[in-house]
Amino acid sequence: MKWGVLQFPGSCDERDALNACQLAGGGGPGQARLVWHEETDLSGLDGIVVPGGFSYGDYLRAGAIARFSPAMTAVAEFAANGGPVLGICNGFQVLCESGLLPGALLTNERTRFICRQGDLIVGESDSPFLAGLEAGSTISIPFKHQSGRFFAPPELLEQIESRGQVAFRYAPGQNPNGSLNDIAGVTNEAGNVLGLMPHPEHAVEAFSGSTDGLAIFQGPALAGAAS
Amino acid sequence: MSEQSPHRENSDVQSPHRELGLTDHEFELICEKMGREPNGVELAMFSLLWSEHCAYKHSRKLLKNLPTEGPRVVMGPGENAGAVDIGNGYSVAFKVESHNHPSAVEPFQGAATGVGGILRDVIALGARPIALLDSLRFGEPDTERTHYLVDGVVRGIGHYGNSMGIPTVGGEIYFEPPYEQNPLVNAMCVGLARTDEMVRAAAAGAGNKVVLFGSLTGRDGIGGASVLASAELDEGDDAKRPTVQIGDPFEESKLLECCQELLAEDLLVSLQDLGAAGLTSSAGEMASAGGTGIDIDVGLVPLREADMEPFEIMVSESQERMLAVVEPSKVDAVLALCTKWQTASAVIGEVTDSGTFRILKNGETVGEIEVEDLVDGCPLYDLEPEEPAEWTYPNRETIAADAAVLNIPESDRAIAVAIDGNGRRVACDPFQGTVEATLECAANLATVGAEPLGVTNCLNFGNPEKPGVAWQLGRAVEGLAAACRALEAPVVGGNVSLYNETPQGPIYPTPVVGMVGELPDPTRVAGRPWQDGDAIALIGPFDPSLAGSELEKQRGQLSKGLPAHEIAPIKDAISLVRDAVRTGAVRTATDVSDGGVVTALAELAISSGIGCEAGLDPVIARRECDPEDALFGEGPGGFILAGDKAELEKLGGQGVDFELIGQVTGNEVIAAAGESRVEILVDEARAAFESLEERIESDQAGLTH
Amino acid sequence: MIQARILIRPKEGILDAQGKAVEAALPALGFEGVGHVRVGRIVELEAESIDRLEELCEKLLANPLIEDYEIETIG
Amino acid sequence: MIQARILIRPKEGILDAQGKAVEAALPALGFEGVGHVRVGRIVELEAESIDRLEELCEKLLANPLIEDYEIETIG
Ligand SMILES: Nc1ncnc2c1ncn2[C@@H]1O[C@H](COP(=O)(O)OP(=O)(O)O)[C@@H](O)[C@H]1O
Ligand SMILES: [Mg+2]
Repeated sequence: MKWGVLQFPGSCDERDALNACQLAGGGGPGQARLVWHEETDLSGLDGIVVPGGFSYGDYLRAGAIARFSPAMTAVAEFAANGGPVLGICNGFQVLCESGLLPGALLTNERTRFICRQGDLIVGESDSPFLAGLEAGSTISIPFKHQSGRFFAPPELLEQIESRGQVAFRYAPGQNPNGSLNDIAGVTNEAGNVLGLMPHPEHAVEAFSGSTDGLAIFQGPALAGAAS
Repeated sequence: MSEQSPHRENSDVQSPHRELGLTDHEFELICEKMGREPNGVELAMFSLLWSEHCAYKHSRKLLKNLPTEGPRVVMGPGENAGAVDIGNGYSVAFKVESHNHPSAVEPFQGAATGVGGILRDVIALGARPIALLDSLRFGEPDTERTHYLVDGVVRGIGHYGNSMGIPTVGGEIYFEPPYEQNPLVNAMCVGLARTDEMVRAAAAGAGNKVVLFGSLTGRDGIGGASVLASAELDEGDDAKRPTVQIGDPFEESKLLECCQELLAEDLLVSLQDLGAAGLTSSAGEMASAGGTGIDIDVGLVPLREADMEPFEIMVSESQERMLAVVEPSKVDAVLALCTKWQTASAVIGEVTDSGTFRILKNGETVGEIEVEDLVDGCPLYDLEPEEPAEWTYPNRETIAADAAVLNIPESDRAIAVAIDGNGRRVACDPFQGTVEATLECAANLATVGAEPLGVTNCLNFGNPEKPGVAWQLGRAVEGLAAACRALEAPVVGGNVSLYNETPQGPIYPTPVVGMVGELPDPTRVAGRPWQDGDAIALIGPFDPSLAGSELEKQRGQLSKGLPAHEIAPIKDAISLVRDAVRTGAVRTATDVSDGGVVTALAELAISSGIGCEAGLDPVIARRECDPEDALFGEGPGGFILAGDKAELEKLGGQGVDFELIGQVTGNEVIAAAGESRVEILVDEARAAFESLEERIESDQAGLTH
Repeated sequence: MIQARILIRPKEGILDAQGKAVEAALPALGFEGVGHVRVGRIVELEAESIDRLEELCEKLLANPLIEDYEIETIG
Repeated sequence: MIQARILIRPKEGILDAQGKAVEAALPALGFEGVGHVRVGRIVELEAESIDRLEELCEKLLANPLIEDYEIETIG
């Protein structure tokens, strides 16, 4: 499985995402490459990561400018064709802004940047990214953001819930930002696009204290093998 | 904003050079060197490069005494940052820098641009920043001003670092009255570079092009030099001359990636960030370091505001800019990469062999100075030190941290970083206090199994023209030199911030020492919490005394002088602890610092949730000290270790003082010494510790960005 | 050339974290009798024509899911 | 009760990082002919009187060193 990791001006977690993709594939640099935001040719790639960071400085609104990049047009097409797309933190914001995922991310309830390790409960979504995770189980990965409060108007929220699009919830009592229904990550209806605020790519090596994030990157290959 | 003296001599008399902070003598010297009077552009340039901040007039002579060489040093003082080799083709670059005055004026932007500035110094070497540390000093925690400053500074540091994806991994913060009006904001950046891609700042090769890239140049930080503004600008136009710079981490993030790519493709001869005094200092210093001349055409500088005058362009301190020397054949490739990274760029001049710094405007010369006169011509002043007979500082709170560990898979090892400096102890005894700060850094590194590779420092002092401050500064540098020599840890860079005074008096003399070390195995760091039943040992030539201690401060009776200690046995203790941590013989290790043994025990208890019972009578017997000294006394050279008793006992009898003092147990911290006994519930200790956060919480909403 | 001023506000009913933060800070600063604080963005720009401003707002300046906008033009 | 609208903008000459980034992004989004973009904040609130609004701006809402503010009241 070959991954492409998008790089916008202002991205900053793309290297860790690259590393996570490579580890998920068993190591080796051939398994992932950076995709410059002006690129439009995603051929040869089997999965896309829209990484964290501060694309365009998060100016105006997090993700608002990056979603107009040529690469995002290509990603939309890639997603429409069923390709797995993972948005992490700023990447989640970009995917919401571009309409690939439902909802929006607002400034944390307490307006402050948060940064700590926390627990997520895996949802019931039918998504390739969850292929290696059991619904209801807990994973521990870093929370690190200032605009991570998931919001959707009531009807949309109801839809997201009823269609099983909630991929991750903050563990009880750990909602760090005021997200509705403790939502930490959602998928599109088809399940092939996943966005989440916390950072699985920072939890893939024993040194960092948790390797729980790796399963998310391993999911699509597992799902592919199973189908 | 540069950190020039806020207190200028003879500023009452109207005269441009005086208003710009040059003394009459300095102005005469300039005229003599030039053989004429400088014009406005030249005067502006001289005034900044001959300022304390750029010329190190009062500290350069002292700094010559620091040990700067060692087998692992890749870059030392004189470069944008220091760097040490960590093997496998990689080096670690690091530096600490102050942004005290700007943070006092506008805490959020002051601190943010301070972080931006230190990041650029590391980026300029070709390194990718991987961590930030900070060392902060404020007034007492309960005042409105402290709340305002802490809120702004902490958000400012976080904003800039977070937006670049660079974690703040450590630091220290003290609350003491002398910093009430003049807070200290020192930031340290650690970066990783491929040694063969690193680049120096020296210009070279007549005919090579000078490329400016990054943010547009605006009227930021022109401050003092605005006295040179042309007559058309009257009072009402003050708003056109902003002095507060705004940090733009987005721009810096692009700059970082751009620099990394430029160097990876080997497109640059040299690279330099623009800091204080903007183009003037960066271009001047590049030419000086390379022994070349340089031509800069201000007409070619990409501007944020159209109608800027040449002097404004030359001294603007707009943030997020870099200057590179590029071979002519590579210019197009450089500009193309800048465009790729959406950052403004332009060829603005050329390296020459004239030895002259020439300023042109659209081809016409508007200023001409010998590089040497500008960069090295400033008179260096001898200090007139005098030990004050009596000194007074208003007198209180500290929290401190051990070293942070960063894994470096690229070089197959890990590094550790620490930053320390206790101004109160330096005030008591500048030499001994600075020795202690340096030893504490090394001790912190030892607790994670790391060995020092190099040192950086920031010397925050008052007005060096005052004999008492001069004496403090001189003694502190001697202490730094002595400790670094003994530790065989070269000083590879640093920064000096003087004139930290307000009408209420000077700050505590505050040398802040930053240290980088290496360790073989990041999983063996003795940072784990202690466990029920562990034995506790006190190790090292720790000879506790209340002089300059936290307890003494609480009692408001700060003494003069600290007990002297030999460095060699302390170094032995540090080595023994480091080796014990590396072999995994101890579970938990911390050095004894602020608040003495009781505080060290309480901190370990808080972090693990388990109490302890300790008896300090062996300490009293060995040191012949009072119970209170044993409990709360401070001094260098002490470590608290915890772990398996048999393993700990092996550390005895190795030439380093060693006592078993107790064990881990229960939910109380109990320490007995002679007739004295301290008992506190772990939960109570934690509540007390955490209450600090509430005490410094701002009443403000933290709205502005 | 026209000058436009675009006001962007959090939609009614959405928790405005910044507005709340301001409200919470008011009593400590001694400001009684101030309430209903909402914080938004203002974007000022020059455009050749007004025609595409709405599109600009919908697409970039505001997120219609969470924000309302209002365009004022001068000149 | 009065309704106040406070417009807060970066001072003339002070770097407006947001405005600059938005302006730079516009051409790529197909918006030509738009320029001089400046981004600020708008704070709307209800107050019992107009008396202390200026003080409120100085102390909390704006940063007078780097921002200008303008108070408009309705009612
Ligand atoms: N206290 C110090 N100890 C060692 N080196 C120092 C000290 N202060 C300044 N230096 C060195 O002097 C040079 C100039 O410092 P500075 O003006 O802060 O550089 P820059 O303009 O790049 O920020 C640097 O190489 C710095 O490392
Ligand atoms: Mg520099």
